[in-house]
This record gives sequence, C-alpha cells and structure tokens, in this order.
Amino acid sequence: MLSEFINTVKDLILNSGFVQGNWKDFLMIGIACFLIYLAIVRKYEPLLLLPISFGMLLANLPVVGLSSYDEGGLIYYLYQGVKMGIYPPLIFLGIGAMTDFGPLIANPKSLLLGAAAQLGIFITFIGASALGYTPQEAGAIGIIGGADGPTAIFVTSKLAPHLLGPIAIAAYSYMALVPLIQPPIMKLLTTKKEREIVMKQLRPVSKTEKIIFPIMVAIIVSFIVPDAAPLVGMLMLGNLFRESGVVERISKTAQNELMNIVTIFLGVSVGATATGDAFLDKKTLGIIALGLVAFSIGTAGGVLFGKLMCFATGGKVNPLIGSAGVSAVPMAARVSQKVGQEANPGNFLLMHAMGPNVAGVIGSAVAAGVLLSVLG
Amino acid sequence: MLSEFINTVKDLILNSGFVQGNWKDFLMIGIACFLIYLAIVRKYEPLLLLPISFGMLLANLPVVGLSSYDEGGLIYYLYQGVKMGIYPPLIFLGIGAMTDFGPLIANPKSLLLGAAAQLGIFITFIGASALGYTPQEAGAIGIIGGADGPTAIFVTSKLAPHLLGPIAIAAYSYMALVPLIQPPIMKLLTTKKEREIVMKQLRPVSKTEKIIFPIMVAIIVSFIVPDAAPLVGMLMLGNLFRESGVVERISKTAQNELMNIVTIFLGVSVGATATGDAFLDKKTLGIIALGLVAFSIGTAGGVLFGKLMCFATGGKVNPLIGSAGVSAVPMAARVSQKVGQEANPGNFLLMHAMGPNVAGVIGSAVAAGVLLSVLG
Amino acid sequence: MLSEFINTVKDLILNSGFVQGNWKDFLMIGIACFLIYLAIVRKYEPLLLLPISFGMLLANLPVVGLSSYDEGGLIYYLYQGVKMGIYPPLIFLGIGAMTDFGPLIANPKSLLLGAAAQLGIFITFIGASALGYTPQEAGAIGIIGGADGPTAIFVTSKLAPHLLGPIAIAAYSYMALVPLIQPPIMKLLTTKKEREIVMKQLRPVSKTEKIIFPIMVAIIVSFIVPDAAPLVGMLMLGNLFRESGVVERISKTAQNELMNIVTIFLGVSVGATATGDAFLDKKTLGIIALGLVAFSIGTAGGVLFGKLMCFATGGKVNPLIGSAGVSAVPMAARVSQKVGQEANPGNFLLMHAMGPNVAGVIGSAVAAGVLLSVLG
Amino acid sequence: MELAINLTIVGMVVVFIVLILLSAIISLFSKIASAGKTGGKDKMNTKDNDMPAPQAHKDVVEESTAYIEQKDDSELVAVLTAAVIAAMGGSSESNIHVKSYRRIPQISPVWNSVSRKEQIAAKL
Amino acid sequence: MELAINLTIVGMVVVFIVLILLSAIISLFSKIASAGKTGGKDKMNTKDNDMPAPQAHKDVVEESTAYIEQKDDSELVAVLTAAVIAAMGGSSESNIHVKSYRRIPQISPVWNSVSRKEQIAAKL
Amino acid sequence: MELAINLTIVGMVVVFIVLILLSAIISLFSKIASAGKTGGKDKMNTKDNDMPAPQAHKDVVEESTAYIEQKDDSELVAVLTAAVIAAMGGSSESNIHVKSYRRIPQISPVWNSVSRKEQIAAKL
Ligand code: NA
Ligand code: NA
Ligand code: NA
Repeated sequence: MLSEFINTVKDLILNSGFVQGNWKDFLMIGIACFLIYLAIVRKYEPLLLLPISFGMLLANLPVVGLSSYDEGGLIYYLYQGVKMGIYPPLIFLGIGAMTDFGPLIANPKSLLLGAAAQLGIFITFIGASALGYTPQEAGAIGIIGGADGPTAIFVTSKLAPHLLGPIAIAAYSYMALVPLIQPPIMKLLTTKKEREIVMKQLRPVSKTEKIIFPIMVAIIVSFIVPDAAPLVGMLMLGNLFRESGVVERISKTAQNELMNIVTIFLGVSVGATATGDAFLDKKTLGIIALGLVAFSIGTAGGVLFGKLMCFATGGKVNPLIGSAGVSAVPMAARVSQKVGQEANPGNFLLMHAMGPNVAGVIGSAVAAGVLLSVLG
Repeated sequence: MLSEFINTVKDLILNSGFVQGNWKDFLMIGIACFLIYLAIVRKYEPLLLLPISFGMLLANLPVVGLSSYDEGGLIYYLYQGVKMGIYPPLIFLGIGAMTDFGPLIANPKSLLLGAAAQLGIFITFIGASALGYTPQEAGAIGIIGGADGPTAIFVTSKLAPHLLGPIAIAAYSYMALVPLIQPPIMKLLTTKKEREIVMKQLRPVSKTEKIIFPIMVAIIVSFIVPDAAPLVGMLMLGNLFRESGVVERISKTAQNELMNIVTIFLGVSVGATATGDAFLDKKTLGIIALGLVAFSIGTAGGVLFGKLMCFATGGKVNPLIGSAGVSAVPMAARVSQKVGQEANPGNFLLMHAMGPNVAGVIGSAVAAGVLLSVLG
Repeated sequence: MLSEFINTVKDLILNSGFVQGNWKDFLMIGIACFLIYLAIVRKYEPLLLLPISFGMLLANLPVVGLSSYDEGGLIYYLYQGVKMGIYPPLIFLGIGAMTDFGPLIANPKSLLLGAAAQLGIFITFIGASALGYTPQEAGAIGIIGGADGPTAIFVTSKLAPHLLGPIAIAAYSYMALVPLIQPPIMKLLTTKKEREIVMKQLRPVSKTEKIIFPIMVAIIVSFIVPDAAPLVGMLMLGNLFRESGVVERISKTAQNELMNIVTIFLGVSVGATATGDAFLDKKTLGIIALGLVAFSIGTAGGVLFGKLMCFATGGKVNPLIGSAGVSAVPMAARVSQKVGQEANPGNFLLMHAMGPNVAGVIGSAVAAGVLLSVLG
Repeated sequence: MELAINLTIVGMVVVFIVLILLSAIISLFSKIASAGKTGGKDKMNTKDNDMPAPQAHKDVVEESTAYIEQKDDSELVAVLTAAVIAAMGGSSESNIHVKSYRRIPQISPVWNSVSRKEQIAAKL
Repeated sequence: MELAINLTIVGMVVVFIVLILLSAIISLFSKIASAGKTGGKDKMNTKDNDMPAPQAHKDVVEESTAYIEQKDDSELVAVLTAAVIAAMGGSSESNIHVKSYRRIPQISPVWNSVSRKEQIAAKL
Repeated sequence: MELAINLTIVGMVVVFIVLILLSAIISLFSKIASAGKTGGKDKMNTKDNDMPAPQAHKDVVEESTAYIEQKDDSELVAVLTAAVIAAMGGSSESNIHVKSYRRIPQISPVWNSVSRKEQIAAKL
C-alpha cells in the first residue's frame, strides 16, 4: 500500500506543471502577465486584450491542455467559432448596430479617405513578402494596418491561423496606441495652415438615407468583393437593425449580450492559440514591427490623400481627418479632433473625422476581401 | 508582371457578382428589398421579417456563398440550429415565459375555440394535396394556417426544408395582415346581434393553478402527441419559469436575450434558404395563395365554433372571440376586441379573446405533432 | 378509406405515451413533479433544480424522445455542452465575476478551512468504494461533498455520466438543505465558549491584491492540479473581469445572460439524463445517502480544523467559520453567522465565514482535479 | 387524397380530444381549488365565483396587473380594457379615460427576495 | 514579390473603386432625397442646404442627438463638439462650457411604440 | 479499497498543499503591498494594520461596499453585518438598526469612464 501511495504521489508530481513545463511555457506566462498588465493598468483595448492575454496564460500552463489546439478541451470548442469564421461577423453585427453612418452619408467623399488609409495594408504586404513571409502570412500581417480587430482575426483565421495570437495582439495593441502613433505622422505631413482649416457644417441626414445606406453597401460590396460579404453583410445587417427603428430589442441584444458573449469566446480562444511554439518565433517580432509600419503607412496614406482633397477643394478639407481613415473607431477620429484643436482651438473636426473613420471599417473589409480572394 | 496584373484583375472581375449573377439573383434581391420595405415601413412582423429578408438578400448575392446551403459559410453554421430543430423550441421557451395563460385557465372552454381554429391547417392540407404538392409539402403549407411562426418553421424544417423560405415569409406576412384578413370573415359569419354580446367577467385565477397548468399541459400533450413535445415542452417550461416566481433571472433571460439571439440566427438562416432556385418556383405562388386560404379557413373555423358555443350557452359567448383561436398572439385577440367594439362600443372582448388566442398556440402545436407523426 | 382511417387512428394511439409507457416512466414523472414542488414551494436551489426536474419530466415522457440520450432530439444537442465539459466552466466564469475574494485575501488562513472541509469528498469516496461502487462512480459521488454544483456536474460528466441525474439532484438538494444539515453538527462539535468567540476585524484589501489574486490562483492551481484548470481558470478569468474594473460590460454579461443561458441548457439536459432506467436503481439510493454523509463529514472537517486553528491562535478563531468551508456560497457562511449569533448576539461572523466559503470553491475544484487526474 | 382527408379528420379529432381533455382537467382543478381552499398564500387572488361582489382579475400578457372591485356595470371593465390596450401599444378609438386603476398588493415579496438573494449569491 | 506588388496595386484599385462607387451612389441618393422631398416623415430632420438659417444636425455614435440653430459662427459648434467629446469620455482641454443644448423633439414615437408593442406581444 | 484510502490521503494532502501555498503567497503579497505602499491609486482603500484607528473595509459578494471608522466596539460591526445580511435577502433575527452607513468615495471614476467610453465606441 505504501508503494502504491508513493506511486500515486509520484504520478501527480510528474503530471504537474512544474516538472513538465519548459522555459517557453514560463516565458509565455510572463508575456501573458505583461499583456494583462497593459490591458488593466494601461487600458490597452481591455475588452479584447484582457480575454486574449488570459487565454494565452491558460494555453501556456504546462500539461493543462487548454490551448486552442487541445482537442476535446474547453477552449478547443470555443475556438471552433473562430475557425469556422463565425465570431468576427457576429461582432460586426454588433458594431453595425452601434455605428452611426450619418457623418459618412452627409459627406460621401469621406469614403475616399477611408480607401486611402488602406495603403498601409498593402505596403505592409509587400514588406512582409520581401522579408520572406509566405503570401498568406504577409496578407494576414498586412491586415493589421486596417486597424480593425475582427477583420484582422477573420482574415488571419483563414490565411494563416498559426499567426492568430501575435496578429490579434499586435492589432489591438496598436489600436490602443493610436493616440501615440498617429500625431507625429500627422504633424510631419501637414503644415500648420492646413491643420487650422475649419470645415463646413455637415448637412443633416434623413432617416430614409440611413436605412437605404446599409442595404446598398451590402449589395455593392458583396457584388464586387464577394469574400468581404460575411463581414460587410453582418455589419450592414446590424446597422439596418439600428436604423430601421422597428426591431429595437434585437438591435440591443446584437450590440450588447450577443457581442459580449462572442467577445469573451473570441478573445479567450484567440489568445489560447498563442502557445510557446507558435508565439516564440522570430516571425512574431516581424509581425510586431510590421504592424507598426502598417499603422504608420495607413495614417500617412490617409493624411496625404487628405492633402490632395484639400488641394482639390481649394482648402475646404482639413487633411487631418484623413488619418481617421484607418478605422480604430472612434479613437482615430478623436486624434484628428485633438491635433486639429491644438493648431486652432476653435477647430472641431470630430464629426468630420467620423466619416473617414467609419469608412475605414468598410475599406478594411474590402481590402480583406481582396486578400482572401487572391490568397485564400 | 503586367500580364499577371491583368490576370489578377480579370480573376477579380470574373469572380465578382456582376458577371456571375443571373436574372434569378437579381430578381431575388429585388424581392428581398421589397420584403425589407414591408418589414420596416409597413411594420410586418419586423422582428422576424427583417432578419429573414436580409438573409434572403445575402443568400442571393451571386458568388458570395452566404446561403444556408453553402457549406462552411457563416450562415450555413447558423442554419444548423434550424436543421437540428433547436431554434423553434428555444423561441417557444421565451414565448412561454412571456405568456399569461390566466384567461385560458379562467375559461377552459376557450380551448375548444383554439382547437376549432386549426381547421385551416387541415383543409389547406387537403387543398395542397389536391394541387399536387407531396403530402410532406402539403403538411408544411397547411401549418401556415396555425398562424404561429416557430411552429411553422419547426414543421417545415422536418417535412419540407426546401420550402422554408416561402413558408416562413407567408406565415409572418399573413400574421402581420391579420387585422386585414380577419374582420371581413368575422363580419360575414356573424350577425350584428351576436357581435354585440357582452361576456361575463372572468374569474380570478390562483397562483397554484397557474403553476400546475404548464406541468399538466406538458404531460398530457406529450403523452397523446409525442411529436409536439419539443415545442409544447419548452413552451410550458418557459411558462413554469414565469409562474413559479422563483427563477426570475432565467425567466428574464429566456424571454429577452436568449430569444433575441435565437431570433436573429433563425431569421437570417431561414431567409437564406430562399435562394433563387428554391424560391422562384410556381410552388411559391401556391404557398402564398394557400397560406391565405389557411388563415381564412382557420378564422372561419374559430368563428363558426364560436357561434356553436354561443348557441349552446344560450348566447353567453360572443362568437368573435373564436377568430382569436388562430394564434397570432396578441394581434388576433385585438382584432376580436376591435370588431366587437365596433358593434357595441361598451363591449370589451380582449381578455376573453386572449383565452382562445393562447389556446391556439397549443392547438397548432398539437396539429403540428399530428402532421409530424403521420408524415414525418 | 375507412380502414385507412382506422389504421391512422390505431397508429396514433399505439404511438402515444399511454400505451407505450411503463411503470418506470410514470414513477419518474411523479418524482420529477415532486422535485418541481421542492424547487418552487420549498425553494430548494430553484435556479437549477427547476430546470433539472423539468428536464427529468420531459425525458421520462414515453415515446417523446427528449432525453439526453435520444440522438437528434433538442435536448440531445443541449446535452453536448455537458458532455464536452463546456457548461460548468462557463458557469464558473459567471460565478467568478460575482465573487469577491476580498475576505479570503484579508485572512489567507481561511484557505486552510476551505481545504479541511474537502474531507467529506474523500471519506465519502472511501465509503462508496466500500459499498461496491466503481472508483469512478465513487469519485463522482464523493464530489457531492464539495457542495458545489458545477464542479460536481463537471466531474460526474467525465467519470460517471450515467449518474449525472441523481448526483446533480443530490448536490443541489443538499446545498438547499445546508441550513438544516449543518447546525446540529456545528453545535455538537463546538463548546458554547468557542461559539461565542468574537473575531477581529478584517483588514482592508487593496485593488492591486484583488487583481493579482485571480491570476496567481489560476497559475498555481493549474500547475499543481492541471485537471482543475478548466474550472479554476474560468473562475479566475471571471474574477479578473470583475476586479480589473476595465471590462464591465463583459463582466456583466458573464454573470448574467451568459450564465443564465448556460444554466437553462445545463439544467434541462442534466435533468434529462435521469431516465427511469438510469435513475430507478439502487445506486441512486446509495447516492442520496452518501451525499448526506459527504456534506456532514465536510462540515465536521471544517469545524474540527476550525477548532485546531482556534487552539493554535490562542482562541482568536471561531471554529464555526470552518463549516463554511464546504462552499454552498453564501448559504454556508450565513449558517455560520446564524449559529454564532445564537451563542452570542453580538457576534457577527458573516465576513469571516465568507473567506472559508469562497476558499471552499477553490478547494473543491482542486479535489475535483485530483479525482480526475487519478481516476479519469 | 384519401390520406389528406383521413389526416384531416384524424388531425381535427386529435386536436379536439387533446384540448377537450385539457379543458376538462382545468375545469376540474379549478373546482378542486375552489373547494379545497383554506386561505393562506392564495387567499389574496382566488375568490369564489359565487361571492356577492366578485372581483375581476386582469392579467395581461405582461406584468401589469389590475385588481378592482366590480360594480356590475361594464364601465370599469371598459376602462381597464382600454388601459390594457393602450399599454399594448394600440390606440383606443374611444376617448374613455381611466378613472380608477389600483395595483394589487404585491402578493409574494418573499419570492422576490429569494430571487434577489439568488442573484446576489455567488453560486448556482 | 511580383505577386505582392500586383496585389497591392489591384487591392488599392479595388478598394478605391468600391468606395468611389459607394460615394457616388450616396451623393446620388442624397440628391434624389433633397429633390423628391415632399415633407411628411422626414420633414423634421432633412432640411435643404440653401435655407437661410440652416440647421445643424449632430448625430454621434450614440443616441445623444442635438439639434440647434446655427448662427454662422463656430462657437456653438465648438460647444457641441466639446459636449460630444465629453460624452465620449474624453476631457476637453479647453474650458468651454455648453451654452445651449436642446434635444430634438422625438421624431418617431410611433416606431417606439411599435417596438414596445412587439416586446409586449407574446409572439415572434 | 487501497486505492480509495490512498487517494483520500493523496487528495487531502494535495488540497492542503495547494491551499497552503496560496495562503502563503497571499500573506506574502499582502506584506509586500503594505511595505511597498507609496500612495497613489491604492491610498484610499489600503491602510496599515497598525494605524491608531484602523478602518474596516466591508466588501460583500456584491457591489455594496461600506467604509467606516472602527471605534473598537463591536456595535458598528454588528450593525453593518446586519445590513449586509439584510441586503443578501436574509432576515436578521435581532432588531438592530443601522446607525451609520457611509458609502466609500468612488475610487475609480476614471475606470468607469473608460468603460463607458468603450461602450460608446463602435469598435471592439
Ligand atoms: Na480600417
Ligand atoms: Na395557432
Ligand atoms: Na466546496
């Protein structure tokens, strides 16, 4: 009986994480704790970064079998929603129900800025290809420049699922850092005079326009870029729930409980793809560097196109609203507002920047569709 | 490189919906837009018709692959809940938690009116069979006369899933049209004298009766018609949550968030079964015509049985409450109230009509069970 | 045609429950109704016992095919979440988001009481083994002594799924009976003097400690007892949501809608495992008896260790808080409070008992991990 | 076609049997309830039908519950029904105003508080 | 690498085509909307741009909607934007105080009541 | 049977080891916390135990938090516990009334506003 007792204890010890764990596990737990710190204390997009980093923590506890790859485990099942491409469109449903496209409808030219800011995605794609990433990996890395979490996760889960962890973390971290990343670039590329430009009031938008808008966008975008349809379709369905005004109860649920539940499942299971073997790779460093490049070039693309529009309209457009085209709603629009107000305290760009800002969501989804169509 | 560029562009264009779409797709998109119009502007049961019609829109965007049949797509996964028969019972759980069976318990004879109004289901079944539909199709079409969306979807998903789209659309459209369809029939079949009958106050119902009721109904109905058990069982579980008074938090969730989430998934994926090939068929026209017949005969059945009860009770029952037996809660009961008040401004039938109205839900579920048992 | 009519009727009757049912079905329906009575009128943990007992009712309606074993039925699909071990961790996520570990952090020695009260689990395991249950069954029975529903269901679904029904019912019933079971044992094992002991105020706990606590517990517990990780990991993720203060919206959803939805699904499908064949077995009687033993020994273990701590600290610890170590949050802590106040009206033990009480949740999860590791 | 007619007959018969059965049982237990009534919890909202001034108990598809004395004229009923219709989102055509509308005393504070307790409890 | 450059060009072109197309259509239907306007439901919140005292319509990413008369000086705009920023959780650096902020009259009580009706209805 | 006894011993040992370990670490970091305290964010609700008038910090399984000065008599504690019990749905047998109950000043308005901002934001 004693020997059996000793065996039982021995088994338990040998099965425990302390014996089974290797340096990678411990390093990953450290990284996860650091990300938890960023989420809680620095408030880096905590709604997703906190579940992601805790998922990463769980996935790297040795022996536990809670990574997204451990068949039969809790997180494995939650991960199927990522793998099947279900969660990101459902989050887009909620985002659609939360978003007012009014400023964009009032100023349709905003859409061009939302297009220009996607430059970061493609230039980064070139860069990543040059650095030796496979085209699929490069596409997933480029999409970080869309500054749009669900889109990035959707594209990565289809093109390069092994990079889900670092790409999601990079995307959300840089979205949180938008107020640090963008202003220097915006100031570098604009003159004080340009930044001082006060824009003309937006026209009011009718209920009818707001209702037709999502239907039209869903049709047009899906026709031209079918691969963007799950994202854009759900985004626009959510927006139609919102603007129709007749289905308030499902609109509320789409933007609250449904989105929250999906966010928890998505965050934890995306984080739990970042096992040591998948994450501690020089590719991760490249992703972090390239993600920053993507954000910066996207910002520059938006601002430069803003300058072009400023020139074309004879100075009626403040180029600062271009940087909001990267998405990162509503952070990027607030950055435009702030930098504009620094130059001219009477300058209020927020509403004008909301147009490119929400246009950037559509733009990124279109870019994602192109990437999926060519590389998928 | 130029040739590769041209090829990439060519591929994109060839993959786009404009080239791939055929006339059916475009016609279906038009129909979907018309249904969206009905849902939003005419407020035809928007909570389901809006998701259904948007699902139809998505399913018919060429190339996109968002129909319920496109394996691996978002809506394909959502559709599994319809196919497995999960969503309708869950909606019934919420409906049960919302429904007060008090008026029915106070006046148990209401149940007979709820039975009589199911006549539409079976007469339509005969009609559809005569028109050449298969028995399974005829059963699914007949169930439209139950005026009960989840029941219709549940039956159709088991008997004739290829007709899900048109049957769901017909069911919800006619439910929205109940205030137009029923009054002429009600007036035709009743004399002004009958319509003027003022009914006696309902007795109060004790908490105990309300708690025993759902348990008893679940047992009795399931015993006699086992195939009705998933629907009736969940309806009664929801009602028990409500009446027990001890589980308020799950009762609230069942009737709100859970029902809303299921409604979105159900609506979109049922709508997305209505692809051009499935919908643009002469069967659809038959379904629309027969659905109207079913509603009308159901209404007539209820009113005529009401007349019988009026005669049997020596004029104590106003036959107008019979039409409420078709379900379409609470619209049909309000129609009874309105037509009654037209005849006699001091006549308030609403509470008396709620009895047959909720009885109609049980009646339709029983009828559904019979259809599934014989045809399934 | 007449003969066909007669055949149709005959089929319906032969298919109905009245003909097909046997005495087991009817007895089970009676038991289910009795449990519904306990849940509603006696308020025995109604949030779970009501769904469980209604699930039991549905599963035992003859012919209906709504048990958890009837492939393709509604409840079969809901049951997969139990089988896959998804629901209990999700409920723990919500419980974590609801729980304040402050009293435990303020008095870390509470954890020892939470450990001692797990004695019931293991002693019952010995007893069940001696009575001829298989080791797996004995483990599942023992875990009833953890006084923790989701843990009991999680362990049972892995070790002895055929006992899910009786074990869940026993666990929740005895949790409801804690105010009856514990006081006699507590009074038997303590002197009036001990019960009169007034404990020193708890120190305040900083936000930082509350944030570090869940991360630390998740890591430590998972390292030593990997099989406890799904439960403890989710419990601590929920608690981190709560304490971080930056993700209020997902914290709210985790403790409300998500938990409620999972509770409904879990309850109904666990109840629906209790078919006549599975439940009407002498094993069930053993489970009921052993469950009571487990609760009693757990209580005794906690109180006795409390006496030890009382002795070791020179009378600073009131042994009554030991009984709260069995979990059954917050009922067991309130029992400690009440028994303490009976002995000394100025004695307020509630906060001191909350420490062992929440420690008991962790302790049971650890014990569950050991059982799963050795027997799984 | 034979099948169709058969099924129609069988179907209507079964529907009627089930609902008549339910109807009978409900009638039965309402009789038992009013016979075996001993007061207590249900005293407040169960009244014998043969009381001199029977009380009306309105209970709509939502929580709003009214509890009034009936004076054997239809006015009050009308008023309440109108209120109910209004609450259900409709526009009552007639211009009747609610004259008296009293909420029933909350019957089960205990149940509520239990439910609250449950919500507070960190345990399912 | 060729693929990369190709894809970049194609990608940016497609993104621009799609968004230019959307932009064009929106411009178009805003023109149709302002041309074919006949009052009614939209009267309240669509105004011609050439009105003597055009009204500003703010509509932020949440419900809070302001509806003010514009006096062609930027002050009021500034004030409102600041209010909006404040509502969005930011701290406006400048010390501007809101001088005038009027909620627009609720445009669609009917829709609300319909939605309420739907919620009351025991039927989907 | 051997297995059973073995498992019991191993089980209890492991449970104790894990919980003792946790207990030790918590004790440790509470010491570090009280040692390395430099004010700031935590100043409000962490106080050294050796303060002349230590403050009691109640934090129940729900949000309701009380923050009072302790006068070294058990009365106030009793009162607060009773309040807590009441809040948890129980009925305190004794007839003690709450004499003083002060909400702690909201410690983290910033966190709240961030969370609100997040809710407003149309982006996860
Ligand atoms: Na973007
Ligand atoms: Na019906
Ligand atoms: Na426990």
